Amino acid sequence: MPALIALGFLSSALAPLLYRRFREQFGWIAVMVPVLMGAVLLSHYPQIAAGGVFRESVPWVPSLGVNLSFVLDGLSLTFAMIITTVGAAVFLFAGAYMKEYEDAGRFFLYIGIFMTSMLGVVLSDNMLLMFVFWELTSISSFLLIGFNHHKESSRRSALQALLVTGGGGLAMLAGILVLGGVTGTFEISSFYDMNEAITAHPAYPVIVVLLLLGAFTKSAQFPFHFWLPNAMEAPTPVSAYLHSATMVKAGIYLIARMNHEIGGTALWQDTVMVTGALTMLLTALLAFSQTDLKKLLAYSTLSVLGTLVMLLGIGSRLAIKAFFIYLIAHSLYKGTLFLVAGTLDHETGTRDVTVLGGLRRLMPFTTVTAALASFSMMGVIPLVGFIGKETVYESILEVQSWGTYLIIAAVVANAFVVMVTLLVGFRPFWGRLRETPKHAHEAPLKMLVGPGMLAFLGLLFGLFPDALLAPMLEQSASSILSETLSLKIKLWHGVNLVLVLSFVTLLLGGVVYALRSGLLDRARQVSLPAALTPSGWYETGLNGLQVLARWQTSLVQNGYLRNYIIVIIATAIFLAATALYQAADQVSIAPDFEVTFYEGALAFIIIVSTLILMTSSSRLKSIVALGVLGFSIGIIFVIYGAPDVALTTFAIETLNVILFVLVLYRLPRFLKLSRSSNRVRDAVIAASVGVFMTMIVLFATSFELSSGLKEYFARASLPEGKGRNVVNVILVDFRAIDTLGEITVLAVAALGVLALLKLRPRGRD
Amino acid sequence: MSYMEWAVQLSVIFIGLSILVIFLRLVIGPSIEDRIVALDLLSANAIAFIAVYSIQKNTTTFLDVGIIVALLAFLGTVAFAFYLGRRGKQ
Amino acid sequence: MNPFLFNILLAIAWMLLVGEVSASTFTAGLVVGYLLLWLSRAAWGETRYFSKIPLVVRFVLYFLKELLIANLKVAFDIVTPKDYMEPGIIAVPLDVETDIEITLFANLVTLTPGTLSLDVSADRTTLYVHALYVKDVDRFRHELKNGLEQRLIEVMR
Amino acid sequence: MTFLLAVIIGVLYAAGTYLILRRSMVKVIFGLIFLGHAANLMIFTVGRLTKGAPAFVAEGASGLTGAFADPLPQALILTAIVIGFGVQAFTIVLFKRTYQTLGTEDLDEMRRTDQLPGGKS
Amino acid sequence: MNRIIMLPLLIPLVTAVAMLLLRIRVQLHRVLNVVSAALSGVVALAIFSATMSSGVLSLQVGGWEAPFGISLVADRLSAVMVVMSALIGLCTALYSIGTIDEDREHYFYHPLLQLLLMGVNGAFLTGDIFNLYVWFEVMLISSFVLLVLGGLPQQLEGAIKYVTLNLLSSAIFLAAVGILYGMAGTLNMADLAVRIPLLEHRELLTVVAVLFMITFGVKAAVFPLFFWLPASYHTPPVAVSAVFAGLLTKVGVYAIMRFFTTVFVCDDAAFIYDVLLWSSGFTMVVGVLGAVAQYDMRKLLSFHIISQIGYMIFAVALQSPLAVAGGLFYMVHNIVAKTNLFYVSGLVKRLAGSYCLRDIGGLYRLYPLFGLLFLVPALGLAGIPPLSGFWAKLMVIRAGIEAGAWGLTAVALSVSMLTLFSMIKIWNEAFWKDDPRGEQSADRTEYHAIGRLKQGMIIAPIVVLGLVTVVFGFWFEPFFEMMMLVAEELLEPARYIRSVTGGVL
Amino acid sequence: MYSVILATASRYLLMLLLIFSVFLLLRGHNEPGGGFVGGLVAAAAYALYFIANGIDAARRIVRFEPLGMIASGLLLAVLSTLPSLLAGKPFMSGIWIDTGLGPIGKVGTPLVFDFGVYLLVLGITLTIIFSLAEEDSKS
Amino acid sequence: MMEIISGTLLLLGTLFILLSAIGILRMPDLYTRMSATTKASTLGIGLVLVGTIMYWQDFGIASRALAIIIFLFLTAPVAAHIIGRAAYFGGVPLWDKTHIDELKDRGETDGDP
Ligand code: NA
Ligand code: NA
Repeated sequence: MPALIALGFLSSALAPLLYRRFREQFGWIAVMVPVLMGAVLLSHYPQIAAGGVFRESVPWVPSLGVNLSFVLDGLSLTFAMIITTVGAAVFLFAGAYMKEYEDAGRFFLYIGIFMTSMLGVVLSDNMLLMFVFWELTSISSFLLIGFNHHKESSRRSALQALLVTGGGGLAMLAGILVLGGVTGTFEISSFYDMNEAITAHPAYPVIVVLLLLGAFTKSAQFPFHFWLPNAMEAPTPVSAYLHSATMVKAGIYLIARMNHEIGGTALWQDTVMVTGALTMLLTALLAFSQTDLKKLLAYSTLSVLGTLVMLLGIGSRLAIKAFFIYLIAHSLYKGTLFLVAGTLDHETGTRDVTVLGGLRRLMPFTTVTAALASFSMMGVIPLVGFIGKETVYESILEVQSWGTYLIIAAVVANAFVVMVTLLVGFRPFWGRLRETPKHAHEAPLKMLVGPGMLAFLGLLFGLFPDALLAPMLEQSASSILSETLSLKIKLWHGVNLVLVLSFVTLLLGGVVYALRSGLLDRARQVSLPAALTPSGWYETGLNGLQVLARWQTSLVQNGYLRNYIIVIIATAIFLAATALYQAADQVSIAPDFEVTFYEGALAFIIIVSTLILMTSSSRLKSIVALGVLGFSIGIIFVIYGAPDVALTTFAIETLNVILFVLVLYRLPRFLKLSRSSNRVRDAVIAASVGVFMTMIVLFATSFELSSGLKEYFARASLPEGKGRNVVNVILVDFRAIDTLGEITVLAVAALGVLALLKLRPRGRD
Repeated sequence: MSYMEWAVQLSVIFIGLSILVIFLRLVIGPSIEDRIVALDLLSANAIAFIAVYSIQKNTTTFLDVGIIVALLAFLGTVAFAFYLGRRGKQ
Repeated sequence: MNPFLFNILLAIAWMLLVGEVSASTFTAGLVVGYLLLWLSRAAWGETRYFSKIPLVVRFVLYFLKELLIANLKVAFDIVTPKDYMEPGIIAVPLDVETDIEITLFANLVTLTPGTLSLDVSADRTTLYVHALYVKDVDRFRHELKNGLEQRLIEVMR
Repeated sequence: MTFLLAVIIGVLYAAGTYLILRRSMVKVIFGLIFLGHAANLMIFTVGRLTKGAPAFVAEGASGLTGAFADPLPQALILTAIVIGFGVQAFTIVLFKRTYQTLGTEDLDEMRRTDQLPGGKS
Repeated sequence: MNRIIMLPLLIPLVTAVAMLLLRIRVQLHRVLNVVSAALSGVVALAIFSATMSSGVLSLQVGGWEAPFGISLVADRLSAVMVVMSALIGLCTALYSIGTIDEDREHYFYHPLLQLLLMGVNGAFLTGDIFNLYVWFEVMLISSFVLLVLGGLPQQLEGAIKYVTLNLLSSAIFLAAVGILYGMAGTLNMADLAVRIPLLEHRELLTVVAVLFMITFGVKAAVFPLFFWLPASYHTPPVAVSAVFAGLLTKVGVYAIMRFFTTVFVCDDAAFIYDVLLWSSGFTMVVGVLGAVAQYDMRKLLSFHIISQIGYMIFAVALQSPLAVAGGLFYMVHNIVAKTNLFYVSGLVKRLAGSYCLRDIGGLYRLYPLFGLLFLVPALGLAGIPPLSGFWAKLMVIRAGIEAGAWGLTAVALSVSMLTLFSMIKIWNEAFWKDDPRGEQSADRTEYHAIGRLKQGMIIAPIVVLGLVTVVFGFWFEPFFEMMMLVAEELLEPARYIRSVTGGVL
Repeated sequence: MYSVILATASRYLLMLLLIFSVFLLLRGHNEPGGGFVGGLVAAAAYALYFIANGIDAARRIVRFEPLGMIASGLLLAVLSTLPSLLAGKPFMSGIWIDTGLGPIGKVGTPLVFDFGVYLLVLGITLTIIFSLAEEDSKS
Repeated sequence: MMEIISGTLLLLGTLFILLSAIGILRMPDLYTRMSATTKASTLGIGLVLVGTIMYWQDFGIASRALAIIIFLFLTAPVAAHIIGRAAYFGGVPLWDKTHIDELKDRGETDGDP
C-alpha cells in the first residue's frame, strides 16, 4: 500500500509533463491511475470478503509514533473503491472537460494528489498518518477550488474551505495527540480494544469534541456547512469528486472508523446523531431557493452527508447497514449528476436551471444518464438509491427516543432532495427547448463514459444488491461495530411503513417542486440576516480578525520609539520588582557611608552636570557637561585604582567631543518637544529605574565577594602572563578573545561610518 | 600626622574647593567660551589632584593618567574652539 | 656632522659602555658628552651649539622670574576686593618672522599672566595682545618688544 | 562611598532613561551615553571597590599581595567602554545622516516604517 | 579535535580581513564570501558530528584553565546552531550575488556579512557570559551597518529604532553581567552553573535572571519587547532581511535556552519559566495578528518571525525533553523556511516590481514553478504536513498537551491557523490574483535584466532551502532523534560542566 | 579658523604625541597604557593636526590608508594567534621570546596582538574623524 | 628635609590653583578671566609636580612629571589663544572698562590656509 500511495503521488507529479505531450488523449491516460489502483485494491476483495484484514507498516518517524501503517479492511476498501471508481469517471470526464483551461496539466497534478491523499486517509492505520493525508486533501481541495483563480470569488471560497477544514483539522490534530497521550499509541489497530480505557479517561470529552470538530468541518456538518456550496466555484469535475463523492466523506469515514474505538457513549452517539440530523434537515431546506445546478446539488449533498452522520450516530446494526448502502448510492448518483451538470454547463454555457429545458433531443445519452441517477437519488425502485432510502427510514424508525422527530425530519429533507432531483435531473431535458448561451449538442464520448458508468453501477447495485454489495458491507460494518454481521440486502421489502414513507417523500417532493417556482422570489427575500447564519459568522469573524489585527498592530507597533522604550523598561522594572519583592525578606544592605571631601565634590559635580544635560537646550553646553561628567567618572576610576580604565575613559571622552563637534552644528537646536504630562510620566519612569538600580547596587555590595579569579590573576599575571599590569594581561592574554571581539566591533563601526557618509542612496530597495 | 600628610590633606582640600569654584563658573557661564575655559581648568585641576593623590596613596601608576589628561584636555579645548570657529563662520 | 647629533651618539656610546640601557644612563651620557664636546669645541669650527645652551638657560630663568612676578601681581588683584585692572587689546608690531618664532613669542606672551595673545594678523606683522594692565599703550608695546621679543630673537638666531 | 556611588549610578540610570525617552535624537544619544556610563560604574562598583591600590605587580615581586582592586571588572569595563565607543560613534553618525536625509530630528516624525499603509493610529 | 571550535570564528574573520585588504576587487569578495561560507559549512558539520559522537567539545582559549580564561564550548545545541548559521550564510552569500548592487558591495557588504556570521557563531560557541555580550555586540554592530547600508530614508528610519532599542538591551545585558559577577564571582557559564545553586546570598538571583531574560527577550523579539523588529526588518536589501530573519532572533532564543537550562538552573528560575510561558502566548498571537494586518510582503513575514518565536519560547519554557527538542526543531525549521520566504519575497519584488501585495499579482500564471518555490516554505511555515513545520508543530503541541498547558496549546493551534491564513493571503494576492496593473510581460522584469548567472544565484538558495524543508519533512526520524539527543544533553548540564571544567569544580 | 600659532604648535605636538603613543603601547603590559590607549593618543595627534591644518593636510601626513590600518590591525591580531597553533598549544596561547633588550624586554604574541589593537584603533578613529571632516568640508 | 620642601611646594601649588579658581569666578569678563587664571593654574600645577618629583626622588617619576610640565607649558598658551580668538570673533563682549581695542578696527582673521 505504501507503494500504491507513492505511485499515486509520482504519477500526479508526472501529469503536467504528460499533459503537455498527450493533450488530446490525456483523459484516457489519466484514467489508468485510478483504474489500476482500484484494480489492485479490488484484487484483495475475496480475502476481505472472507473476513481478512491486510495491514502493512513501514516506520516513518517511529519515535513520534508516526508510521506508514496501512490497513485494508471492509471499511477502507469500500471507501477506496468509491474513490477509485468515481475517480476513474471524473478523470475521464475531466480529460475532455478541462481542455479549455490552459493549465489543465496542473489540474491533473492537483486532483491526482487529492485522489492519492484521499486513498491515504481511508487506508491509514495510523492516526497521525491519516492526519497528514487529511491535510493534503485540504490543500489540494484549496488549489482546486481556486482553480479559476482570476475570479475573486474563487479565491475567497478556496480560502474559506481551507480555513474551515484546516481549522477543524487542527482541532482533530489536538484530539489525536490527546488520544495518543491516553492510549500511548497512534496506531488505530492498537487501540481497537481500548474503548473502555478511553471512554473512562477524564480527557475523553476533550478527545470527542476535538475529533468531531475535525470530522464535522471536513464533512460540512452544520454549522460548518457553508463552505461546501461556495466550493462550487471549482471546476465541475472537482465538485463531483471532492465535494460530493469523496473528500467530504473523510469526516464521515473518521467517525465510522473511530466509532468502535471511542464511540458507544451517549456523548459520542448523541452528538453525532443530532448534528447529522440538523444538517440533513436545514441544508435540505436551504436548497429550496437555489437555481444554480451545482449549488442545488451541493445542498442536497449536504443533506445526504447529514443523513450519513446521523446514521452513524444512531449506530444500530440497521443504521450502519443503511449507512453503507446510502453512502455508495449517493457517491454513484451524485457523482453522475455533478458530471451531468458539468456537461450541461460545458455544452450550454449556463448552469442556471431556470433557463434550461428540452435538451433531451439534443443530448439523448446525457438525458438517460441523468434520469438513471435521478431515479436513484429520489429513491425509486429498482435503483440502489431506493434500497438506501428504504433502509434509512427503517433504521430511523427503530430509534427509541427521538424517532418520531427524526423520521419527520428525514422525510422532509428527502422531499427537498427530490425537488432538487427534479430540478437538476429532469427539468433541463424535458419541456420545451430553450435558448442557451452556447448551442448545445451531445457531449463527446469521454464526457459520457464516466457518468454513464456511474449511473449504470447504480442500477446494477440496485438489481443485485445481495451479490454485489453484501459481502463487502458485512466486513465494513464489522469494522464499525464490534460484532460480525451477516447482512441480507433486498431490493423489495414488501409493502410496509417504510414504503409508504418513500411514497410520501416522493409526493411531498413533487409538491415542493410544483410550489417552488411560485414561492421562489419570496423565498429569496426571506434570507436570514448574516448575524444568524454560520457563513455570516465566518464573514464577521474574518472581518473582525482583520479589524482586530489592524487595531492591535497600530496600537502595539505605533511607531513612537519612546513608547517602545517605555514598554521595555516598564516590563523589566515590573518583573524585576516582582522578583525582588519575592525575595524581600532576605535582602539586607550594609552600605559604606564614609565619604571624603573630594568624593563628595565629585558626586556633586556629576549630579549637577547630569541635571544640566537633562535640562539644557544648548547643544554645546550639553557637550561641555558631558565632558565634565566623563572626566569626573574617570577620576572615580583613578581613585579606586583603575588607571587603565581612567585613561581609556579620558581618551574616549575627548574623542567624543571631537565627534560631537564635527557632527553637532549640523543638527538643529534642541527643542522642547514633549508635552509636560509626558515629561512627568518619563520622569517617574526614569526615577523608578534610578531607584531600582541604586537598590540593586546596594544589595549586591552588601556582602564580601570571594572570587577566586581576582587572586588567580594576581598570582599568574607576571609569571604566566609576563606582565605587571594585570588589567592589560587580562585584556591581551587571559581574555584576549574578548578583545578580539571588541576590535571587531570597532572595525565594523568604522566601516559603518564610512558607508553612512560615503555611500549615497540611488533609489534601490 | 607628619607635615607631609598634613600638607597633602590640605592640598586635596584646596584642589577640591578650587574644583567646586571652577565648576560654579562652568554652570553659570555665561558664554560657552567661559564654560570651555572652566572645563580646561578643571582638567588642569584633575592633573594636580592625581599628582597629590598618588602621593597620598603611595602609588606612582597614576601619574601616567596625568599625562594623558593634560594632552587630551588640550585636544578637547582645541576641538571646541574649532567648533566655535565654524559657528562663527556660519 | 652636527654637534648635537654627535652628542646623542656619545650618549648612546656611554650607555653601552656602562652596560645599562636606561634613561638615567642616557642622560648622564648626554651631560658627559656635552662637556667633552665643549672641551674640544675648537675642533668643531664655527658653531653656535655651545653658546646656545647658556643662552637658553638664561632665557628660561628670565621667563620664570617674569612668570612668578606677574602671577603674584594678578593674585593680589584676585584676593583683594578692589580691581586695579585697566584692560585693553593692543596691536604689537612683530620683529620675529618665522612660524616657530611667532608661535613661541605669542605663547610666551600668553604664559605671562596679564597678557593673552589673541590673534596674529594675516600678513604676520602684528600680534594682538589682550592685557590686564595697560596704563600707557606705547610703553606696554615697548616693554614687550624690548623684553621678551628681543631675548627670544637672541636665543633663536 | 559605596552608598554615594550607588546613588550616582541611580542618578545616571535615571538620567539616561529620561533622555532616551525624549523626542530629540541628540538627547537620545546623550541618554545612551549615560546608560553606558551607568553600566560601567555599576560593574565597577558591584565588583567591589578598593581605594588607591591598582592591580600592578610591583618591581621585584612575583604577584600582588595585600588589598588591590579587582582587575577583572576593570578589564570588562574597558572592553565595554571600547565597544560602547564604537557603537556610539556609529550611532552619532547614523543620527546625523538621518537628520540630513529626513530633515527632522523629531523622533515622533519617524513612524512610517511602523505604520500600516493607509492606516492612521 | 576540539581546536576546530575556533574555526567558525576565525574563518569569517580572516575572510573579512582579506576582503578589506582587497577592497577594490568586489568580484573577489563574492567568491571569497561563498568559499568562506562553504568552508564554514564543512567545519560546522565536522563540529556537529564530533559533538554527536564524542560529546561536548571545549576549548580553553589561551590555554587558561576554565574559570580564569574564556572557554569556547560546542555542545550539541551549539553545534546545531553553528550548522544552521553556516547554511544560512552560504545561501545568503549566493543570494547576495544575485541581489546586492555593486555600490553596497563596494561599501563592505561582503565583509560585514562575514563579521555578522562571526558574531553569531561566537554567541553560539562561547562558554563565558561576558564573552557572549561581546559577540552579541559584534553581531549587533554588523547588523546595524548592514541595516543602513545604502542609506535610504526608510533604512535610516528603521535603523534608528533598531539601534536604540538594541542598545538599550545591551545596556541591560551589561548591567546583568556585572551584577552576576558581583554575586557569583565568575563569568564562566559552567562555573556559574556550579556556583549559583550554592550561593549564600541569593536574594538578587531572580532579579538578575529577569534582567537576562529581558535582554535575550529583546534579541529574540518576544512580547512585549519586539518592537524593533517590525520597525526595521523590511527596510534593508532583502538578502539582509533574510539573514536577519533567519539568524538574529534565533540567537536570542539560543541564549534563552542556554542561559536558563545550562547556566541558571535552580528554583529561582521557576519565575522566569512562568513569565516566558505567558509571554510566549502573547508573542504568538500579537505576532500573527500583526502579520494578518500587513500587505507589505516583507512586513508580513517580519511579524511572522515574532509569532514563531512564541512557539520556540513556549517549548523552551515547558522544559520537558520533547518540548525542548520541539522548540529546537521549530527553530531549525523556522530558520530555513523563514529565510527562504524572504528570498522568495525578493524574487517577488524582482518579478512583480513591488513588495506590496495590493499592487501585484498574476505571478502564478506567468511563473507556475515559482509558485511551487513559494508554496514549499510557506506551507512548511504554516505546518502543513509532511513539510518540516508540521513536525515542529506536532512536537510542540504534543509537549504542550503532555504538560497540560491547554490554554497555550490552544493558542498555538489557533495561531498556526492564522499563519496559514496569511501565507494564503500572499498566495492569493501575489500569485493567484490577476495583476491589478493589467497583463505584464513575462520577461521584461528586473529579474530578467540581471543575466543568467545572477538569476541562478537567486534561484539556487531558494531551491536548496526548499529541499531542506522537504527533506526535514520526509525523513524526519533521524532529525527527531538528533533533536532529542540535543535536548537531553541540554537538560543534563553536568556533561557540559564536566567538559568545560575538566571535572575540577 | 586657521591660526599660525596653533598650526605651528600642532606640528611639534604631533611628533610628541606620536612618540608618547608608541611609548604607551610598548609598556602597556607593565604600566598603564596598552594598544587601545596608545592608538587613541596617536589618533588624537592626527586629530589635532587636522583641526589646526585642515583635512587635506592631515590626509597627506597620514601615510597609510586608514582602512588599510584597520585591516592590518585585525590581521595582526589574527596572526598573533598563529604561533600558538604552530607550537601546538591551545588557541591564542601566549608565546614569548626574551629579546634581552632591556626596555623592550620580552616580546610575545600578546604584544603583537596589542600592536594590532593599536593599529586598528588608530585606523578606525582616523576613518571616522576624516570621513566626517571630509563631509564637513564638502558642504 | 625633602619632605618639607615637597610638602610646601604642594601647598603653594594648590594655593595658586585655588587662586586661579577664585580668579575665574571673580574676574569681570572672559578675557580677563583667561588672562589671569590659565597660567596661574599652569604655574600651580608646575609647582605641585615639582613637589611630586621631590617627594618620590625617582627618575621615572621625575621624567613623567616633567613631561606633564613641559606639555602644559607648550599647550596652555595655545589653548588660551585659540579660545580667546574664537571668543573675540564670536562676539563675546569685552568688559566695560576695557579702554582700548586695536583689533576692532581690523576685524578680520587671517583665514584658512
Ligand atoms: Na591597557
Ligand atoms: Na591646558
